Amino acid sequence: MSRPIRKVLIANRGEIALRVIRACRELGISSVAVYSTVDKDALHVRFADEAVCVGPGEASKSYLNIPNLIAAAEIAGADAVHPGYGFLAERADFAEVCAKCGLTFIGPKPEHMALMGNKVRARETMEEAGVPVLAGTGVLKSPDEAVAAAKRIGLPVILKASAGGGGRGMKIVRDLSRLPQTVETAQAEAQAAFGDGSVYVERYVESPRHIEVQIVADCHGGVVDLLERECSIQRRHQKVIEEAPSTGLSDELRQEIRAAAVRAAKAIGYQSVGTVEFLVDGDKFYFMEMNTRIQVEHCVTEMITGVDLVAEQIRLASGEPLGHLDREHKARGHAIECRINAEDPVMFSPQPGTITALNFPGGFGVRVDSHVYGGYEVSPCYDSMLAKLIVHGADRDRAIRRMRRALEEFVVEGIKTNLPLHRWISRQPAFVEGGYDTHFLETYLDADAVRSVLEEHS
Amino acid sequence: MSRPIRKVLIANRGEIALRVIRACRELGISSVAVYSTVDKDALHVRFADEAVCVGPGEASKSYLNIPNLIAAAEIAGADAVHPGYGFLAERADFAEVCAKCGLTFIGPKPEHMALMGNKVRARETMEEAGVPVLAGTGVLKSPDEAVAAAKRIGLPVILKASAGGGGRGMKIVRDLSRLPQTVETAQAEAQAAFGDGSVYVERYVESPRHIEVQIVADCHGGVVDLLERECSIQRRHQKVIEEAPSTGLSDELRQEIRAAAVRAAKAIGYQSVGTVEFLVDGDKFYFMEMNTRIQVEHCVTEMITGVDLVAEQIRLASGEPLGHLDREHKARGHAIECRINAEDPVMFSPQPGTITALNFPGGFGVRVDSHVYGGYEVSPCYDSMLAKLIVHGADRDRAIRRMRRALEEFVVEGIKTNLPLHRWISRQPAFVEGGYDTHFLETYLDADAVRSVLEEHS
Amino acid sequence: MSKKRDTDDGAPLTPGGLPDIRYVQALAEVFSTYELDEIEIESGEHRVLLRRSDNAAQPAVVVAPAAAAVVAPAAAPVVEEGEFIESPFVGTFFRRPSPDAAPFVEIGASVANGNVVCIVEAMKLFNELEVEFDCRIEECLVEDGQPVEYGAKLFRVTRR
Amino acid sequence: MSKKRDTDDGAPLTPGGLPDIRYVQALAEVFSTYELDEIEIESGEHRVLLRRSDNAAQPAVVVAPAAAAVVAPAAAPVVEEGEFIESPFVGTFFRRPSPDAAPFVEIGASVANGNVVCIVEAMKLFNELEVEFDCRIEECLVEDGQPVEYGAKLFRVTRR
Repeated sequence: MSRPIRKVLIANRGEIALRVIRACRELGISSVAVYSTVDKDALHVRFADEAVCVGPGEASKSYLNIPNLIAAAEIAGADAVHPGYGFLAERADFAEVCAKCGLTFIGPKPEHMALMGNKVRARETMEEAGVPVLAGTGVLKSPDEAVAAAKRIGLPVILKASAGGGGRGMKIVRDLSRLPQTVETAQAEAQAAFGDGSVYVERYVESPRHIEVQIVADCHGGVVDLLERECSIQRRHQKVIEEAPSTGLSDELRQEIRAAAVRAAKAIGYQSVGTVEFLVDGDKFYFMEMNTRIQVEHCVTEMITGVDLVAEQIRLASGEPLGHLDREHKARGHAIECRINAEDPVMFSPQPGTITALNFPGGFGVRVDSHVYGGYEVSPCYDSMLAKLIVHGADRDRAIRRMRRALEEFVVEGIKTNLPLHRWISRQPAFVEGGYDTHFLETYLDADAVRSVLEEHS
Repeated sequence: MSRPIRKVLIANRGEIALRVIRACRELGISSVAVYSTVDKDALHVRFADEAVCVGPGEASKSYLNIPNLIAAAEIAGADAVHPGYGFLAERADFAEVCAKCGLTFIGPKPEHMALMGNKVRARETMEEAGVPVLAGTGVLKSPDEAVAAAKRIGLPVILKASAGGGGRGMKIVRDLSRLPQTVETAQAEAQAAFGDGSVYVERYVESPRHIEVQIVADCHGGVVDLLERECSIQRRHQKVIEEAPSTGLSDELRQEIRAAAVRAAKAIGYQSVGTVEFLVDGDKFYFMEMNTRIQVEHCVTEMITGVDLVAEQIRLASGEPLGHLDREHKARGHAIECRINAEDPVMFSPQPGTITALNFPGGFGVRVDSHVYGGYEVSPCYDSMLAKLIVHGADRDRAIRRMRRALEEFVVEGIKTNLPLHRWISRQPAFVEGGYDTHFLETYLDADAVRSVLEEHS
Repeated sequence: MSKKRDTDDGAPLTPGGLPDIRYVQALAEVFSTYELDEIEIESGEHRVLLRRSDNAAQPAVVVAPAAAAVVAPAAAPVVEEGEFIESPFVGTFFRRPSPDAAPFVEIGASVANGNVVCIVEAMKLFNELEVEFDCRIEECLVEDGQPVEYGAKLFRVTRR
Repeated sequence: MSKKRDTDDGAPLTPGGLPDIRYVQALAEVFSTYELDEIEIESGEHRVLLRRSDNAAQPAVVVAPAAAAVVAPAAAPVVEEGEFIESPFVGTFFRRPSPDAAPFVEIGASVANGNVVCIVEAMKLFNELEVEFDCRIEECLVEDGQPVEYGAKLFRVTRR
């Protein structure tokens, strides 16, 4: 069962590529970076043991170019591939090609990626496993079926694309008379966006919290959870701030959610790290989706458990059992992650350009995961995330204080960033009190206040 | 007993000034930086709430200029002073002036600073308290007394200046016939260096290890230790790498040393944070000196205990009891600190100049405490330390791997640094095995090997 | 699982006959340390060239680009002026359809738009590379069987 | 980095026939020391070429100095040209020996080397500030009772 890994090709860029390179280094494994011509000066290229150019700037021709990626692994003599997150991380076909070419894919089995990529099948599978799901339907065969379901479930309902996920391809319906039309629109949009027009109906929860559980599973049937994360602060369904542990869950509910996540992973025989996302409505919780990858926000879990999740993921891919984790990890303190993006702090529009001056915060309890440096050019080709600022403190209050002081030391000049938004959030009573829902930003965002934070610091 | 602290003047510069500012921020206390004209663009000036210029570049006219520092506290309305380390940190007269001006000195009482500054009195006091000291004398009245002592103790012996400490003003004597002459030289040198010609004799330990214990004491009689640090890797008596916990101490010896440190602090009624340094010779240990300040290497203790020592120091100065520490702290993992200096990695000569490019390592388990940035000019006026790189891992092996990868990501261009020395040390078998003594660098330093590391990375 | 750093096993990366990859890496290091724009080494009767063009605009604080470790040094000896045929694939470069066949194109030959000039093999697929304009092949810059990355300069050509 | 560590063992890096890497390094050092733009060496019948075009040095990007928060804004309104009397002390600025006395110096007055022009008080000590050259007081830049830091410009003067 053991497949030793000696050289990993990292099919990604940015901070996660660097994260994987770091884990490889510490494990004594060689790393091969890939890069597009736009990224030739990137840190992941500099710090990997080797690097191969795989295409031009457009992701479709480089970081998503499977033949070139596999060829790069071949010429570099890699024996494993780490997909990071985004790009090909949840593409079952990529995992299959890797396997076919004798490359260990550092992630779950392709069938689990495919299963969880299909939101309707995932729902059904979880329901069978005894994991709570929201009242809803399978793939709609007709608008009438949606109407019948809505009458049964009660309004409002939400239409979701089966091939969607991560907040994409969703429509809330509050008026029954509009439902048939909306179903047709949703189907057409899903077809255009995902090449699959399947949509389904679910009960819509008005004030949900996004709680997710980190799962670590080996290929010997062992599954543990490394506690939950609170990710309710989102803008346009993109997470902005994540915390661990979550605030305001009763211990009982926390235990139930964690147990449900482990049950979910066990039910399908999941292997590798993964995340089961739940929607929490008061003291009830429902399966939302499972992410079959390492996530952006894995760091907050690392900070409170002391477990190096990427190293663990690589170990699991080589066939090692996770037995030791059960004994080793002990939660300590509270961690918060801020995603620092090159974007307008209020409009959220991306802001490519050159970073003319840069200062990362440092000191006790502060971690920065970033691929940028002074002089770095933020390309419009890719995601706008510049850095993850992660703070850790003995308790949530101290973590928030540390978050504030670290945000104040964080300097990025030359381009706009969402630092003012983070500084503003860090002082909002609703944030400090905890227990906020996913509408936090919609509800509270005060554009003028954020802009005035911007001016104070410029 | 409670003296609330609302605004702290930091009578220091560099990373420790920033460290104190950070702690103040997180405690909700205002900070006032002081700076010399050379440091006008320093980060501690930028990140403090206020800043006051106190003199020109020469430390004697700025950071050691007590009237200007006190005046700065007055005009800024500070109610407390943090001395950092170095400069005035162990000057009892400064602490006295602060008290006289109604400023809370964030550190121990002046009498304890004076006591521990006098190495002969410190020795005697510790001996009375039942803390083991090396066989030796009081202040020598004549060279003959030294000869008699050497005959009793056995050769080699070491001559130390009573006003010295930190490795300054010491002479090893292996030949009895040379002792009288050496005593006279040592007295003359001590007079010149410290304005006090008192010297004394101690047994010289050939293969000592430098183990020190972090003490935290409140003004209510409470004293706890936060474990020990291993600081044997030194160059010219300057620490280069520090670890916590120490390697290769038996649990029994570790407990004995920790208990002796607590006894030492209790014996004199010590208050604030402090460090009791011991020299370990096989399974015996001896009091060396007590440092009545926060130390450069306090960070490794923070990493394994989770206790913010500078915040604690400020709390203690305001009269708070430390009761909670006893319960809260739990050692976890292993931490290593590398002092990154602007100096030739082999000759140790300082290398002032401008940093043209800079990249700090980041990611899981990596902490950087530094005041430098891209474009920063390293002044010849001050200490050559640029940054402290602190790594933390679940065990020593993983901490060393993390140390290596972080050192490889650490980029400083434009000036020479001792990064190659650290990279080289991190791969030495004697370091990896642990249990090395204070002669590590003298014994093993291979200039060519270090230089070749330099070339690899340049 | 190997717990030791791979470097120790020192598996040779370099296909026979080519300059040792470590030599190329060392060159690249010199290149970056001294901020050169060009190093040329010929070997037959020696020729060394270091060049830096007037990049008055030194990207001052750019930390990163010091040493991009390139597995396939194909793109490295980009020396001469002129036009090139570059690889749109990652893989292994072959000048011939099979080991004992003649090269697709000889040096000095004139080729027309659409002619196959070489193969880049990856995943057992032999990707034929067609030239996209009429030109004369002046020089082949990559040795037969050498790995190439995207954008590697394969042939220097003159457009006709 | 493993690729770089290969040099550790001191094994010759240079594949046979190629110029010794250390020779190339030494060349590169000459190159950078003398800020050349080109070195060319041929060997068959010798040929050496050093070349340099002019290029200006580029200032580095400086992160810090954006915003130094200064408690005593004394040094702030430093606008005008000219010579100044600056404070060698930190403390509170007083133009008069006591609240109802006349100022030490009036605007427009001529003062001689050694004259007291103001007091800077700190720790209850009244430090008299003596001017160090003959001059005319053109302007007082700090208000009575205002805190000043080291180097704060107190008076604009014209040297006589």
